[in-house]
Amino acid sequence: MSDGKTIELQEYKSEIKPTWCPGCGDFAVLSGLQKALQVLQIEPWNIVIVSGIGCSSNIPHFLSSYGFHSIHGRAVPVASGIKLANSDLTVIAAGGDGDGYGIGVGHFIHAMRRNLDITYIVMDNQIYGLTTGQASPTSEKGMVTKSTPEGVIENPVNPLTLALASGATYIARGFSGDAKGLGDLFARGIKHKGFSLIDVLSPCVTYNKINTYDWFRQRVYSLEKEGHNPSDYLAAVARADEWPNLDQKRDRIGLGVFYERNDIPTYEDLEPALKKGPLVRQPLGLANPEELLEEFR
Amino acid sequence: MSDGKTIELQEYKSEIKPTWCPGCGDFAVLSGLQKALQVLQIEPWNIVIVSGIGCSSNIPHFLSSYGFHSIHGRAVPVASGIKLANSDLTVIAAGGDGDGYGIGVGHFIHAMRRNLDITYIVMDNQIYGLTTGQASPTSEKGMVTKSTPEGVIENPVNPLTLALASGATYIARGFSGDAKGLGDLFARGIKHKGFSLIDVLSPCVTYNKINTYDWFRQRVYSLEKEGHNPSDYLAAVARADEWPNLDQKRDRIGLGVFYERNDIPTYEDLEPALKKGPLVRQPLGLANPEELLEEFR
Amino acid sequence: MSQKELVFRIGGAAGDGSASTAESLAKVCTRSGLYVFTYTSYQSVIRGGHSWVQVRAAEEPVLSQGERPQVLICLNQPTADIHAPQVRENGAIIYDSDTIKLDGLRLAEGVRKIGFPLGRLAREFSNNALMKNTVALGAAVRLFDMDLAVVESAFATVWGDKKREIVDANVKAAAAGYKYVEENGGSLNLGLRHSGKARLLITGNQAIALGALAAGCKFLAQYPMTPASSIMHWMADHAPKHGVVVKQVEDELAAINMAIGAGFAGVRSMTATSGGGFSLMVEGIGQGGMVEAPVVAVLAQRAGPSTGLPTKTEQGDLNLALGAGQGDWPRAILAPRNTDECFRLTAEAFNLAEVYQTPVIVMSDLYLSEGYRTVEGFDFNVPIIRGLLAADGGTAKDKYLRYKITESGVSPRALPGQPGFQFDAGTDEHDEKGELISDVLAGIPEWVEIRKQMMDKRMRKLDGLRRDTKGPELWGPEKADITLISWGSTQGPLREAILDLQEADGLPVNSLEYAYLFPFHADETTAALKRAKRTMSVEGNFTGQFSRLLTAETGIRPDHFFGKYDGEPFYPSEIAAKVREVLG
Amino acid sequence: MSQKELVFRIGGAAGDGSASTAESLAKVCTRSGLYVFTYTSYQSVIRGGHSWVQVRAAEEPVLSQGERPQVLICLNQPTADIHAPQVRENGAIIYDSDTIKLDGLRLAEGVRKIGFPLGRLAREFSNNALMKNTVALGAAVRLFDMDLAVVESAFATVWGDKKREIVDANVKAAAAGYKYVEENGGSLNLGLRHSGKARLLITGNQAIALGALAAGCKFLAQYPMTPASSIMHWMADHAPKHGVVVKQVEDELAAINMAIGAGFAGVRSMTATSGGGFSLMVEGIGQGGMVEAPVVAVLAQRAGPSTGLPTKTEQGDLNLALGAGQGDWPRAILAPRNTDECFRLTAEAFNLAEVYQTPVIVMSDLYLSEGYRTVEGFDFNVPIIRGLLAADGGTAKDKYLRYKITESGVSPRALPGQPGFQFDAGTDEHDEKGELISDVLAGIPEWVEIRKQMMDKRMRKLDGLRRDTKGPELWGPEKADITLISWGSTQGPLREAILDLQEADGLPVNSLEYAYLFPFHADETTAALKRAKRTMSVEGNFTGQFSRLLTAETGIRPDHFFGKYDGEPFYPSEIAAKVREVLG
Ligand SMILES: Cc1ncc(C[n+]2csc(CCOP(=O)(O)OP(=O)(O)O)c2C)c(N)n1
Ligand SMILES: Cc1ncc(C[n+]2csc(CCOP(=O)(O)OP(=O)(O)O)c2C)c(N)n1
Ligand code: SF4
Ligand code: SF4
Ligand SMILES: [Mg+2]
Ligand SMILES: [Mg+2]
Repeated sequence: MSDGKTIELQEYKSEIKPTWCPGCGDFAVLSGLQKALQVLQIEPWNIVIVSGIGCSSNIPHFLSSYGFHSIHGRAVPVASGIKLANSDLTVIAAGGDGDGYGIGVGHFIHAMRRNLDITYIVMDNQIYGLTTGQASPTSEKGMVTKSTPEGVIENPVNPLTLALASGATYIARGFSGDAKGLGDLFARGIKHKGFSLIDVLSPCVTYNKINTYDWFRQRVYSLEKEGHNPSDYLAAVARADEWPNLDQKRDRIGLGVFYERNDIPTYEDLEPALKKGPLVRQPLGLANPEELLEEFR
Repeated sequence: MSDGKTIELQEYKSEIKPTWCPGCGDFAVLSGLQKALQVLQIEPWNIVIVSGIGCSSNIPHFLSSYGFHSIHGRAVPVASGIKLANSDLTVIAAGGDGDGYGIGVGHFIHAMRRNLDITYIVMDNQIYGLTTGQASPTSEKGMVTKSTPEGVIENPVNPLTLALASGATYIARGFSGDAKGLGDLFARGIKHKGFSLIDVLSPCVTYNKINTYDWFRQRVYSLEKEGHNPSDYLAAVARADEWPNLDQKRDRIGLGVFYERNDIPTYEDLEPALKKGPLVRQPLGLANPEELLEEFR
Repeated sequence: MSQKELVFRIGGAAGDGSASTAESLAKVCTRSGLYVFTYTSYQSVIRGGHSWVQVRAAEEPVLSQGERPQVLICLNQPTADIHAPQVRENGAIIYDSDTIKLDGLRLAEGVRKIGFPLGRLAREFSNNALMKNTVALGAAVRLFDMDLAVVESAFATVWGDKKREIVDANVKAAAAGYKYVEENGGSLNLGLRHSGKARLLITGNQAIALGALAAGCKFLAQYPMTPASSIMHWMADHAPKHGVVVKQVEDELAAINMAIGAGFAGVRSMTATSGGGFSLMVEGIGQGGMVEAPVVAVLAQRAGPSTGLPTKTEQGDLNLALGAGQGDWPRAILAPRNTDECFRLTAEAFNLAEVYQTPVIVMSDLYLSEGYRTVEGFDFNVPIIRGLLAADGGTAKDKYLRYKITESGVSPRALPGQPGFQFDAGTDEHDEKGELISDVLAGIPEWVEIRKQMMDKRMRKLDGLRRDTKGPELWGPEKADITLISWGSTQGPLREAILDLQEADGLPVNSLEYAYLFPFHADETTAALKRAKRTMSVEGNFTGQFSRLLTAETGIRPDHFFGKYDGEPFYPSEIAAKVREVLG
Repeated sequence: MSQKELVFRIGGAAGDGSASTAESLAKVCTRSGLYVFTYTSYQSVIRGGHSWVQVRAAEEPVLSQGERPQVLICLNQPTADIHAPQVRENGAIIYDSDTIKLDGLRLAEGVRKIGFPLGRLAREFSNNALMKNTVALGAAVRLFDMDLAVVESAFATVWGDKKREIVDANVKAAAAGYKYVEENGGSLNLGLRHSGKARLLITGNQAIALGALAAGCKFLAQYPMTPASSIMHWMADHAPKHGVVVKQVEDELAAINMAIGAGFAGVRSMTATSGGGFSLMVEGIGQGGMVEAPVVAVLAQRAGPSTGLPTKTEQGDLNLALGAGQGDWPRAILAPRNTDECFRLTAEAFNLAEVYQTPVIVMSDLYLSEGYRTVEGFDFNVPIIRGLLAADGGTAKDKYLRYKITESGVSPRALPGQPGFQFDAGTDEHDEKGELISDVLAGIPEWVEIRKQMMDKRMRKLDGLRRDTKGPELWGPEKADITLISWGSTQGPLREAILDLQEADGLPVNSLEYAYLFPFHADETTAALKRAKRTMSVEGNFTGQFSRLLTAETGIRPDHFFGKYDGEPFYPSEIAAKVREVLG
């Protein structure tokens, strides 16, 4: 944007062809994200996409930006380190439900309470795709998978109530069957100052034969259309608890922004060392080292 | 209980004198727990207390039962393994806020959604005691500690909303200033079939000079007396969100049972291999091994 | 080697069904009385890319995936491009003539191009796109002179009675391919006898799981990770019937800690993972050493570093296993050399873990864990030795010492639920009772001494573990021009290389093979290597992790090192070539 | 050693204030121109138990905590019981005669019992219970012939101007103790000159933190763990002023991953922990090796295994550092031998990490990290070498290869935010651009070759790292009856033992000291050890982890091994005794 020229959508696309299975929900996430970045006109070199490991976590390779395809479950801390080192960057963490809500759920919770200005996109297919179909933390009770031939006996994680409990300041749910809606949710999340979670219902056409596009289409509805007020915390909890929940009710699944508030300072705002700007731009070495030695004399 | 003789309180006490600082909130937890076990007449040898690392995590040594003083943050998975191996045992996990909500928060969330019949007691002093006073995940925003000389800039974890979001089926808050109440909450939690969380406000008199007994006394109230209905999920969320919360409101802190439901099967109930009883009692080796080889021919 | 063999390869994209077709063929070979060895080359992707499987079979035991194939099935064009030139003289290439071209490819002499409309033919029997593989399979079966009836029986086992129509359609499809070859050149006349005893065809991971079941394993906590995942899958399938709790947990931290909890509570318990997950178990497994809880941890290696090549093999995690945990604690590390040992050593690991009350690590790798191999059978008469238990009597309740200092380092173990033996297991340094030394006693002279005694006690277990495990096996001629040192799964290709060197070059070569890595058997090693004229260590990693262990323990440095770290398994030919180079 | 010295000890329960009183005395010694060395023996408990501090000072540099004290302050009865018998001939014991009894203790000849009502006296100046320590401190100062004015200036620095009343009360309390001794026997007449240049008194951790600041560290992510926590505390105190983000994070997994993220993004970043936390960093640090991100990880060791003895020292985590991560990747491991090197090697670690774009581990231990020592000063003129950056020019944008295969193994590094150099850093095996090999290319012959080249490229960095670091230092006489091999913090006590053996026994002994552990300097080692008559390795662990590394790298096995694993630091006298035993 800096030189006044519009950045074209094409410039967000890399040379690498996505390796996802035809029909995988992650394609819509990729194109939605590219669209959102283009709408916001963020220069590709000022974006870092950080992922973990999983089918979904291959996404950095398909976008033309800086990318860090990290280890399983650690996308969020890696992204946090990047953001703190260079707070001028647009930092997006992305990955799977296993990556983010399974092995990585601890980092997820702590990142939310920090309210770093990071956007976290979870491609939630309720299954472990890359490892060929085991149960994930969002697999519904009873689901038969390679690791649960008798059916899952855990209650699923509800990412939205978890986020509501943990201080995320932008909490949304998208659906790969609604590409347009996805782009909007991403753009709004990236613009939002603070931690944004966008849980995307992104069907795995190969290993999840239950939670398919059709299954979702029969259940999803727009929060906005039903007049949900995203600043109402308890209303957001009630909407989020519609699915999944302990009672295994699964007839209504809201899409859109569950919760947003813009009055909570970000971590970067509060961090004293960043008052002088991003760390990468601050001078190395010590100006007056001898001063530091006084306490040791 | 087996031989009809009442087990005396004394029998739950070990020879080891607690090494906590005089006045530490953890003393009340210890005696409350002993009392609860005695009230329930659970044989000391059928109890396993599993802890992590921290001042609070020394608790197994002060109780006469089986104890597993594990590593930092892993009390809950160790306890889960014990419970699954021998579901006849009364398994209690116990430890600090750092142990359970910091490094261990991932296990905490996943244990709750499993609804194993375990009681988890967190001695929440909003500080890292044993490592001499750094911020903990429940330290309030602005608190000055050894690691945060400019004040904490994270929003604190709210263990109760987290538990409500994660499927725990008994969620309570106690206070070391109310020893009687503690004993009751513990007894009810242990009796409860399913995962019980009891977050105990347990002041650290040495390193937390803010959240003192007095500070709490000015703010706590009884949920029961205010007519809170523990089967009302949204009401529980609203009560839990009173403190801590994003708005840093801190005038009302509810004590008692926030949420309880008894209609969700426990993990042990659902686990097919436990239908024949605890694993420790099932025969070793294979009855008809050759049958297993058929698939390989 | 000169023995008669068949080598078959099939390749396509991920999702094209190479693996299941190859598996069927392997089953057919097994039921035809042959020894089988398979290797699957695949990639970390669900659809697309390029994957292929090699099946090798012979009348005598086969120890590696073999080299160039005689028969290749191409399921897509890249397979033809990459693999067709490798097909042996007078071999055959089966492909769909509608979609694949062999033009311009440099083929060996006499290679038959068996191109026919596989896809079109297949559609007669089913609209499943994978049915064309079955047609090709039928063609291969004819080339190898095997029996269609065996194919039918194999299909029947795979799909079972409930899916009779599927079986029927497949049988018809196979027959069509069979017929095509019958009418177009017939058999390759490899001359293998297809009869005799059907043995077992099983992967290393299945053998590990079976070994665990046989040893009385009751609890498996695992998090999926290639190439360890199939242990969990197989166990989960068989768990309820055998009273085993199989839990996919939230991460590997949970897996090892749950498994240790279960071990502490008195059941035989296990976890399994690959290097990435094992990295996360490092703290937990050290805990097992300190609280003296039995647990078995399977570490199925894949190519690193870091996420590395998730579907490729390597022996690069030995340093990780040797260094896991803080400080010094007694561990045992076993590395099965083959599928049979996957069963036996896993079962043994449970005994060692309980007898010595400490974690035991079983190291395999993708090559061994995922490959199908023939075994003669398993001896399910596995002794179950639970070690010193307080319940067995002889231990007084009133002054029960869970961590009693003994000569063997092993102390009587009480299990929760046992009246009167209450104790605390602690990861802090503790006294014989289990009470903390760290909090008020550390540094006080008499307790400094007790701390030292507790260390000595625990570390003494290594003596027993060494005594109870075997030294390296010297295989091949007593007198050899060079001794090859190997560990774990390298055994097979290495032995074949040795046989080949003997046969083709008249070179006497032997091998010193390790299945029990730690505690290391230094005396036997020194004795064996003293007699060696020349030595070369052969391992699947960059730095020679095992050679370094051997040198650290004995001061002996192998004269040469052949390390492989490109993700591919060893081929006998390259080991033989290296030996020739070194000796030549 | 025969040099004049003062050795002071103070003991009590945790919370009794031994540490701060000892620190004050150490500061007074420093300001009196002496070289100082302190050792604190404490326990993992906040109140109670038994902790004590030893302060040793002399006109010449002191390299260990020393042995028996001349002056002991007992803050409680157990201190008297445990330590009083150790006070040297003609030394003195200061204690509160109202609460402590020395009756029945076997004291050395001529030991003065300086019992007076410390507590009662102290209450005249303040109702702070710890004020009695200050009275005792004053008494000690008089025994050592030091100046009350220096005490006052030390107090003024500790509490600062804002707490003038505290300073005044303490000065008065010290004066009272001083006066009591003045009137009751006066000085011990140790004969040390108390004048001269005031040097710096600093802990290893503070020196590490200072070294990091000097090298331009901008980011520290850490989770508290003894004995690494004080790095974070000190950094946090100084962070905002120096533009450093210091984050206490949720666990050590987060710490290493955040630090790597920050390093990738272009700032010099670091984490610090002890063995338990490092265990959790194992996967993350290997990731750094694969994505080629610079990061410095400080591993301050404590006694294991597992939680072990959190407040006690050991050198038991070398295997952990050597084995961290899956597969083989290039790492550097540095182990400062003393406080001065804590500063210098930490600073150097940042250069190595950036020049070689790989994680560098700095290993200290509780003994070195927490002890106060004298250093002459620090050279803040630390060169800051950022290594090969794409931004420095010479790298074309259009065909930018982040992981370009080069002779050195180092490739030009672009930083996010730099237009035109977009690339992906991946933990899967990747090509020169950073794109995955693992997902559709692995196993295809040409890509198998590229995978190998990528491994070779990364591992070539070890050559550069070896070239850029120093071999072991041979210290002491060229010709020696025995060469002692050591690493890290063992340097001090070991050198003192050598000096003592020379002086007392006329025995020529030298030492081969390692500060740069990995990549190992094998050639220099072999050369040095070839000249050694006899060798003994001296390290603070059970199995001789470093000796094993040395043997693995050179084939040379030290003739003897002296390992200490009781949690206590080495004492020069025990090393000397061991040498005498071995040589005798
Ligand atoms: C520490 C570790 N454990 C396990 C794995 C294996 N692994 C790779 S991806 C994955 C799960 C993928 O599931 P998810 O995050 O939901 O992504 P998806 O493939 O469904 O998009 C696992 C378990 C790993 N790479 N690292
Ligand atoms: C992996 C690991 N990291 C760090 C530590 C150091 N450590 C011991 S206890 C503790 C925190 C204690 O805080 P909390 O859990 O709140 O318990 P409290 O002492 O306050 O009761 C820490 C960080 C450790 N033992 N292991
Ligand atoms: S396996 Fe599932 S998640 Fe993975 S690429 Fe295929 S459809 Fe997508
Ligand atoms: S430091 Fe705090 S938490 Fe620890 S024992 Fe003392 S009062 Fe209790
Ligand atoms: Mg998924
Ligand atoms: Mg705490």
